[in-house]
Parts: sequence; C-alpha cells; structure tokens
Amino acid sequence: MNPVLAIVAPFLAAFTIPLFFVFRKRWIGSSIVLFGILSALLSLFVAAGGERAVVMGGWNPEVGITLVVDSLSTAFLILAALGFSASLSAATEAFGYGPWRFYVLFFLSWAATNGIILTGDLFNLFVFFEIFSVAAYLVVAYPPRSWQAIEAGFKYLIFGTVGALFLLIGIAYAFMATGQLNMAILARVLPRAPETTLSVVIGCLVVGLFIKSGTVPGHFWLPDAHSSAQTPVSALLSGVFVKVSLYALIRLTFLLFGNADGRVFFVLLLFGTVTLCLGHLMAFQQEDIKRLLAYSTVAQVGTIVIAIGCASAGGIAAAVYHAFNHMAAKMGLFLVAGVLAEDRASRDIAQMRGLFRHRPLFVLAFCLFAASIAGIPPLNGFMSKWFLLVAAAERGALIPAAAVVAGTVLSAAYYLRAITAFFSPAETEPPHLRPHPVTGAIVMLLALLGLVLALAPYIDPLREGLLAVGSDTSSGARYIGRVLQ
Amino acid sequence: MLPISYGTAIIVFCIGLYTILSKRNLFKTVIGLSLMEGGVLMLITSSGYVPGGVPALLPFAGGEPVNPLPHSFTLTAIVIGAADVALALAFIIKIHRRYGTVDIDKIRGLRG
Amino acid sequence: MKSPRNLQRLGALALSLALGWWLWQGVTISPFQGITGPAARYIHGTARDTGAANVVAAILFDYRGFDTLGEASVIYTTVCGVALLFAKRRYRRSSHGLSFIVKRSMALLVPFILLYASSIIVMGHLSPGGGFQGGSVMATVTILFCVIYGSSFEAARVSPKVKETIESSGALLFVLIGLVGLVTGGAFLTNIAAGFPRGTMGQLFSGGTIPLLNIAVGMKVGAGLSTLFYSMVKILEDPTESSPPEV
Amino acid sequence: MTRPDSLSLIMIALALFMTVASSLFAGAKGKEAFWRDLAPLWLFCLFACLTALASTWLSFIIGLELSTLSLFTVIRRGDEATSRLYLLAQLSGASVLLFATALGSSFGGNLPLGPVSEKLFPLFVIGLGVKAALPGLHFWLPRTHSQAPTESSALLSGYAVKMGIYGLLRLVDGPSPPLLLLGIVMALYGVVQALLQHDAKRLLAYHTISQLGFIVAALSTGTPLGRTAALFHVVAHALFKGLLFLSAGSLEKLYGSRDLNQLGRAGRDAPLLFGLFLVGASAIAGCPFTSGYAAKIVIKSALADQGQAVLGLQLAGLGTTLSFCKFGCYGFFRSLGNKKGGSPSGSPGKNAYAAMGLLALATIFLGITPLFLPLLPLGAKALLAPQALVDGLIPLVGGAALFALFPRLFRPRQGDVADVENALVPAGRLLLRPLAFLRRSHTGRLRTYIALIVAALIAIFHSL
Repeated sequence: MNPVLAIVAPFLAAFTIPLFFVFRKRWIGSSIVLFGILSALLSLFVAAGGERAVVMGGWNPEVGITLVVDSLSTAFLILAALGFSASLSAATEAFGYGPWRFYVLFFLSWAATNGIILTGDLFNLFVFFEIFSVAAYLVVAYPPRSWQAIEAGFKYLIFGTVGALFLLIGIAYAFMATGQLNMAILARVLPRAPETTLSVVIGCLVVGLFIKSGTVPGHFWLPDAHSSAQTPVSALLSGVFVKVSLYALIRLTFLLFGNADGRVFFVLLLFGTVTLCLGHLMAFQQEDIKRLLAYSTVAQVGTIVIAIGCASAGGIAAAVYHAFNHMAAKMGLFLVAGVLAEDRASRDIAQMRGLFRHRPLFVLAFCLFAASIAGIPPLNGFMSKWFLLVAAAERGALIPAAAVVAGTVLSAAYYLRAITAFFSPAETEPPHLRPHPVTGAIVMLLALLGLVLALAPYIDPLREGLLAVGSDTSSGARYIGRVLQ
Repeated sequence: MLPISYGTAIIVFCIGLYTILSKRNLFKTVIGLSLMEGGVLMLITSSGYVPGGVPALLPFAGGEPVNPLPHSFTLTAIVIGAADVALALAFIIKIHRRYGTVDIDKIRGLRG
Repeated sequence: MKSPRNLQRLGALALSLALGWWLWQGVTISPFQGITGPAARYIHGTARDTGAANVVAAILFDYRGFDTLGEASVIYTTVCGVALLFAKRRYRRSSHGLSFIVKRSMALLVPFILLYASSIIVMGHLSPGGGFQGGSVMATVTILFCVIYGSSFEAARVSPKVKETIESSGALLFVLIGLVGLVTGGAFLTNIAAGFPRGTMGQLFSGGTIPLLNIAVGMKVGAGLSTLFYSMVKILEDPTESSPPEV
Repeated sequence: MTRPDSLSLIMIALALFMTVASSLFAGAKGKEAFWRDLAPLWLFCLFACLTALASTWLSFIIGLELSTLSLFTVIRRGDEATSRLYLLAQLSGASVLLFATALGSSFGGNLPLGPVSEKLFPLFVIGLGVKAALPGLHFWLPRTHSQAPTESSALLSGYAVKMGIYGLLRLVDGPSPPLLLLGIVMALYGVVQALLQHDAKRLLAYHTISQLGFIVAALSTGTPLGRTAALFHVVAHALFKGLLFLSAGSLEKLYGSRDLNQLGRAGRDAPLLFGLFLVGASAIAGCPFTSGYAAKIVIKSALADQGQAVLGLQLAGLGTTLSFCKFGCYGFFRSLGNKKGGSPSGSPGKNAYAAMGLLALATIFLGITPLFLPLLPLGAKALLAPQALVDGLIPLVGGAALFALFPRLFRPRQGDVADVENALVPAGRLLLRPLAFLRRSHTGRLRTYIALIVAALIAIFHSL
C-alpha cells in the first residue's frame, strides 16, 4: 500500500466534512467516525506494509518529494494512529458532532502528523510542521469562549511561529550550503559543509524542535496549552503532538548530524536533563491537576530527549519505548483527570476529595497510569526507564541517569498527593455525575495497552522490533540506502 | 553583491527579533514575526542568485536562469507566513475582547 | 521606571546582535560554479518532464506538488480555525458602505478584476502567477465589497456556504487529481507519466495537471481568503462586542 | 532465574512464617476485611518470596518495590502521612539501587545478584541501607514502625528490613571495615535512642535498628561464620521482634495507648501477655539458652579478632537489657499515669494470643535447638562453654543491676527525642524556597521567554 494514503485519508476527511455540512448535515457524525476508522486503518496498513520509499510524482528522490517508511516511522505511525483514534473517540463523547470545524482541524492535524512521520524531505517536513502547528494552536483554543484557551492558544502560536522560523533558518542554511533538500542526500553531503554553517544548521533545527516539543527553554507554552485545552485535546497534545516533534528530533539528529562528532548529543543530554528536573520540580508545586500533568509531560519530554542524547541504538529504542509508554499513560491520566475535574467542577487537587467512592474504576486507572509514569515496577514506565538508564550508563551519562532516577521519587511524591486526595473522605458529594462510557472504555483500553507494553521486553517480536528501530536509526545507512536505491 | 544581500536579510531578521523582544504591543510582536520571516525568505531567495541570471521562464532568453528552487519554496513559505499572521491577528482580536488591552506584559492570566 | 525599560532594550539589542553575528558567520558564500543538484534538473528538464513554461510553477505543482498541497492546507486550516474562533450564529447588519459613485464604479470594475484574477490562475504555468496569486486577487473582490458596500451586502451576494463549498471542492479536486496518478499505477500527483497531455509548450493547454492544480488552488485560496477576511471583519463590526483594539 | 540456594529458602520460609503470624494477629473476619487486611499482607509475602528468589539485581529491585507498595497500602490505614514517608523513602532507596544496577548492567546482560565492582559498592550500600536502616538512612524507620498497624509493624521489623540485609548478604563477600563501623554505630545509636523513648512501639523500632547493627557487623566480616551468624540473627530477630511488636500492639488494643507513661497494669490484667512478652524480651536481651543468646555468641565469635567491635556490641547488649527492663517494668507493672485507671477495654483476642504463641514457640525452639543440634558452625558445645555463658551474662546482669540501682534515671520521659526525621521538615522547607523561586520565574511574560530561547540558541552555537 502506498504510504501517501496515510496522509491523504485524513486530508480527504478534512476536505469533505465541510461539504457534508453544506449538503448533507445528517451525515456529518457518521462520516467523522468512518473517516476516523479509515485513517487509523490506513495508517496501520502502511505501518504493516514494511519498509519502502516512494517518490511523489514518480520522480527520482533528488527531484521529487520522498515518503519513507522505515522502522522508526512505522513505530510512530502506530503511535499516532492509536493516539488519534483514542482522542477522536473521547472527543465525540465530550463534544458531540456539533463543532464540525473542530473535527476538520483534528483531521488536518492527523494528516500533518502522518506527513511529518513519513516525509523524507526537509522542506516538506517544515510545511507539515506548519499545518500541524496551526491546527494545534486552534484545537488548543477551542472552545473560543474560554479565555484561558485563547490565551494559551495565542502563546502557543507565538512560540510555535518563532520555532518554525528557526526551523526555516536551519533548512535555509542547509539548502544554502548544499543545494539539496532530500534528507537522505543531505545526510551524505551536509557533513562536508563548513563548520560554522553546520553549527548554525544544527543549532537552529534543534532549538526549533525544542520549542515544538516543549523542551526547556521552549517549554513555556506547554503547561498553559495542555492545561487550558479541553480534555480530549490535552490527551492528544500530550500523547501524540509532543511525540511527533520528538520523532523529528530523533530523525534529524541521527540522520543529518549523527557523525558530527557527537556534540549535538551533548546538547541534547544537557537540555534533556534540565527539562527533566524543571518539569518535575514545577509539577511538584502545582495545585491544578491538569497543570500538574502538563509539567509532568515536560519532565517526560526531558526523559525522552535524554534517551536521544545517549546517541546509541539502545538510547533510541528506549526513547521510542518511552514515547509509547508515556502516550498510553498520559492520555489515560488526562482523560481520567478531565472526568474527575468535571465531577467536582474544579481542577484544584484540594477540591478533588472523595472521588474514589464516586468513581472507583477511574481512580484506580489513574493510580495505575500514575504508577506507570512514575516508574513503579513492573509497569511499562519502569521498563522503559530501565532501558534508558542502561543506555545512559553505557554512554557514561551519569548525571542525566541520576536525574531520571531522582525524578522517579519526585513524581511519585506529586502523584501521591493527587491520589491521596482522591482516596481521602469528602465533606460533600460531587455535584456532577455524568456517565462516560466511551471515555471509560478508552481508559480501560489504554490501561490494557500499558500492560501489554510492560510485557514488551519479554515478547520476542516486540523486543526485536524495538531493538531494530534503534539499530536502524542510529546508523542511518539503512535509511539512506532505502531512499537512494 | 551577494554579501550585501545576505547581510540585509540577516539585519532584517535581527530587527524583527529586536521588535519582538522589546515591544510590548501585540501588533508589533506580529510585525516582528513578519519581519523575521521576511529576513529568512530574503536569505533563501539570495541563495538562488546567479550572476547575470534571467528569470526561470522557458525559453531562457539570453543567459543562464537563476535557481528556481528557492523561489518555489519562498512562495510556499510566504503563504504559510501569511496564514500565521492572519491567525495571530485573529487571536489578538479575541484577546483584546477579554483583557481590553494589547499590552503583552498585561496578558498574563496563565503563569506559574 | 525608565532605566529597567532601557536595560530591557539593551538586552534585546545584545541578543539580536549576537544571533545576527552567528547567522552571519554561518553564511557560506562560495564562488558560483554553475547550478548543480536538483535545481539543474528543474532547469533543464522542465520542458521535457512537464511541458510547462514557468519553471517555478513546474516545481510548485509537479516536482514538489506535495508541498503545495501542504501549503494550501495551511491556508485551509487557518480559515477553518478563524471561522471556529469567531463562530457566531447571526451577524447584525452594520455599515452601509460608501457613496453611490464609489459603489457604481466598483460595480464596473468587478468583472475586470475577476477576469484578471482568472487569467493569473489559468496562465500560471506560462508566466509568473498561479493559483495562490490569482486566488488572492480574487479575494480582494470580497475586501472591496466589504469596504464599499458593507459586509452584509457581500454576504448576501456570495453566501458563506458557497465559499465553503468552493474552498472544499478546490482542496478535494487537488487530492483527486493526485489520486489519479496513484490509480493509474504511478505515484501520487504523477503528471505526464499518468497520461495527462503534455501539450505544446507555451500554449494554454499544456503542462498536464499543472493548470488543473492551479485552478484547484485558486478556488481554495480565493474562497479561503475571502472567508478569512469576512470572518474577521464581521467580528470587528459586531456591535454586541466591545470596540476593536486601537493600534 | 537460578536454582534457589539455602539462603533463599530460609528467607522464603521466614517470610511465610512471619506472614502467617501477622495475618493470624490481624484476624480478619468477613470478606471485605479479608480483602482489606489480609490480601496486602499476603501480596507482600508473595513479592518478598520473589525477591528472595531473584537472580539479578533488577528483579531484586522489582520485588523490593512491589513489596514496599503492598505494605504501603497497609500502613496507609495507620497513618496517611507516615505511609507517604515510608513509600518515598523506600522509593529513594530503590532508585539509588536501580541507578547503581544500571551502571553495572549493559544491554548484553543484567547485573547478576551478587558482589559488584569496587566502584559501585558504596552506591549499593546506600541503596540497600535505606531498606536496612543504616545510620542516617534510618529516618523513616522509627516513625513508620510506630505509626503502622501492629501486624504490619511486625512484618516491617520482622521481614521488610531484612530484605535490605538479604541484599547486603548477597553483596558483601569480603571483609568491609566501613560496614563494620556502621554496624557498631547502628547498634549503639539504636540502643541509646531506645532508652530515651516512651512510646512502646517507637522503642521497639529503635531496637530494630540496634539489632540490625549486630547483623550488619556480623556480615561485614565476610567470613562464612559471620554470614551464618548474620543469617541466624536475621531469623531470630524476626521471630522475637515480631513477638514483641505484637505484644506491644496487644497492649495498645487493651489500653488504647502505647505510651509507657499511661500503661503499667497489664501484668495484673493479662499475665499471659506478660509471659509472652518475657520470652521476646529475654531473647532480645540475649538471656542464655534463647535464640538471641545463640545469635550473639556466634556474632561475637565471628568478630573475635575485632576487640573494640565486640566491646561495642556488649555495650549495646547492656543497653538492650536496660531498655527492656524499663519496658517490662513500666509497661506491665508500675503505673505512672492515672493510678486508678479502668479495666482494660476489650481484649487482644484469641487470634492475637495464637499469633504470639506461635512466635514465642518458634523463638524458644530456635533458642533450644542449637544447644543439641549442630545448627551453627560453632557446634552445640560452644554455646554451653563457660566463657560464652559469662560473655552472655555480663550485659544481662549489668543491665539489670543498673536498672535496679538507678530506677529514676530510666523512667519514661515526656516529649520526643530529636532524630534525623525531625530534620526532614526544615530541610524540606529549605528546599522549597528555591522551588518557589522557580515557579515565580514562570512569569507569563512572553518576551522574557523568547529572550531565553534566543539566549539558549546562542549558547548552543557556542557549544557546537
């Protein structure tokens, strides 16, 4: 199956939903569901179709735009498909089918995400990043009546645009030095560029991606956006959007700068450690549960950046594994937190007492996800943290490893605070009690996914797959060979 | 010739950055963003410069054409930039509704 | 109060200059040795590969047509989002427009503007111009309508739903043309190789899918930009909300 | 997973036995109580067994953390804040251990459970030390042991801390003077603190630290004799300390207080309880022909060439006797508080007596068997040697004499004695101040944020 279908299917959805609105209003709901299923299935089929590279328009890779499916993009395609379908189902329950424009934006961001994951062309990456970001600013700002959402969306927009400009400068310098845009060709010719040019390219691209992914110092938009957005959107932001930028970071650093004597990886280790510490320390002080989760996301981004900074096959495998685990757990946490906050009509942790009696299953799921994120064995979060620690130890990065370990304790402390509140007796009954069957089902599925992921190191195909992602990506030779065969 | 063009581009970029960093009016922030973008686009376009080149329209009348690739992706980037600016302005209108101001330092409902 | 402001400015200046210095360091200016890489292929192969006379258009719509789909989608996203931000059931009638003379001369001008816009779109593969540029010119008609007749008149002439339809079908058209290439066994957005006629270079009917894609993008951008402007102007004119910001 | 050796088997047997006794004491009736009270205890037992069976440090840590979690749910019922302290302290220890393990592992293979390289040794000791309450790292222990429900206190002291010791037993394979020093310091510090306590369970908790000091000192010799002595004392201590905790818990059940100032009538009201307590107390004091006596004799002979160490342990033994004289006196016979008092409210219950009886029997059994069977490498004869008897009796007699001579000196006091745990709150406050600054620095000013980003970019340019 041609990889482009994974991008075109959500695009088609985004382009036809307005037509349904104009001509057949009644079909909007079912078309959203159908397109959602179609997009997810096509992404999975493309992921299952094995490695290959196709060029748009039938040109050669140098001239046209290449789409590449390799093990890394396969992994992230699956991640995106899972995350988007979960968020879509939650959104249809939370909003209904009324705000059809929201779903248009949703599908556009899906298409852009798949585009970022599949594209093998540097400028095309930028274009997809822009669609993705613009859609992200807007889904954050939905609904337009909430001023927090608007402010968060605006902040995100300013940051995102600055980040995009840095990306664009990086691409411009790379193009200026080589005249090429294809990433596989750039991987060959870029190292021959002058030293200072290369450092500008690396610096601008890395900082641009830092901003997009929420790594310090580009993290300032993230807590605002994640906490102010609606629940399904927060879940999507934390579960998928952040990971996509990290995917680009993995791809670009290893493909383009992998052999630039490793200094870029030192930068990643440094900033990853700072991000991790800052995220945990800030989450520790939050009273708003969604903001707490958002800062925890910052910390987890730092963890993944550290894993990338280990510059080894094991590090990449740990990063991908951790990305999956964080997706499963953090989406679940945001969904549960949204439901519980709605019950109490408040996001203040101090207000959320007595919710265990109220919704025992949701609270238990929260505990499970929190334990997984904090890295309590033998849950999935612990497993990926272990891989990361081993990778860091092999690299000799002791301080980042120590920070990761210390973060475990700190995150256990702040999650424990929330959980204690849920379990402690309440003076008043929660004012709201709306059933959330779909969200409940998704939370259960995510918990199940988490348990499966916890077993991943013991399931041969999964473990081999993860290690293959690491070894394929770290050298880049396989990718280049695939594109330029 | 070429260094001047690159230099101008970088100077425009820096003016944009300075605007963002020092001005408090949101509209000026957006102007700063546009300036930065303009700087980058000038940089890209300059990189396609060919001494004595002709426009890349077939047939090439009298000489070698300039590099058309930067032109094409400048066009793309312009459109993207325009979309960003439009969106930013729309957001500013909304923000003004809530805060009654366009002073960037006063729009601090979310922090900590 | 004065000195911290100045300090801020100084800091901003220092940061900008430092960044500028690094960017300047990074610029590589090598002596020109002829065009190499993909650009050379574009210059020498456009006539053979696509049949279009405008190399930039050939790159935009054929070689790197996928970028253009993305770029048009950015506009599409923005338009959709702005409409979402300013979602309102009903707008009130507000300004009544300018004087009679202006209105009449505008009426006379409109066909020509439209014609000009269409020519830019249709001739995109022959001369500078194309879907984006033509679409933007077409959108100015909306802007002029809003300024001269008042926005409610504009909405009565071309209803938002029609614009929505044009915009979406433009986008859909683009994707479908791309899919034709896929169906005929080639790749997405295949042009000549998928059986589209190359035509004679320099003629109106040449370049395979390029004119079609130009028209699709023109529809998308024209309708999109006018929706964008319309949404924003409506919210500014809406008396139920507070006054627009003073710049 | 490797074939379990005798060490693992002994640990598993101990875990099972302690859990049986604890759950007998908890004595849950009804389905809900079963799930609430007993299930966590047996989960703990399961994970403890898994820990004992672990063949790599990684699986050891996993078992350790899981057992911590299951005990956490029990302690939560006693006191919320204490349980959090317990969990976080244990997590920190496990994290240090995990860090150290990761440094020793590679993708090729996990670090096998056993001795590690010179460089990692201190990290492992710190990590295990939190569990085994090495000095300074014991900050969680007194509070947790005293606030937890009685059955979990017994398990905590009886088995949970022994998991740290088990790790040390696996880790140490040669003489380690620093560890010996730590052990002696622990033994003495625990006793001194215990003498100053007035809360019965807190007193027992400090005795746990002190007895762990004996064990650490023994295993730090690294000789087979030392290791056996440590293991024997692990078992002996688990049994009698479990017994003592259960009797303290029974006192609490009877009179609604653990404060030695408030107790003092139990000798009359519940003589059986006193009898059981006496078994435990004589064992911990090292009375001849009890398990504690046997253990201490072996430990001393393992440390025979370290004169000062033996002296330190003798001192600790003396303190132990003193402390238990005090406990027995003020806990059962001499009432300081409301003289009149009421009759005991309720009774410990049959199941509690059964649990204590089980532990007491096991203690006596363990004390007597080595006299006939060559259970210990020294042989049965060594325990009956006059020199050993004198050695064992010195602290006993000395302690009793001191207590008799200066009774006022050892009256339970009011108020708490400072320990590391009191420093936790001020230290936390001190750490929170920079944190608040961090939070304030997120001002919401976009321009500052962007300036930071640009500064970071320039810094990256410089570093590349």
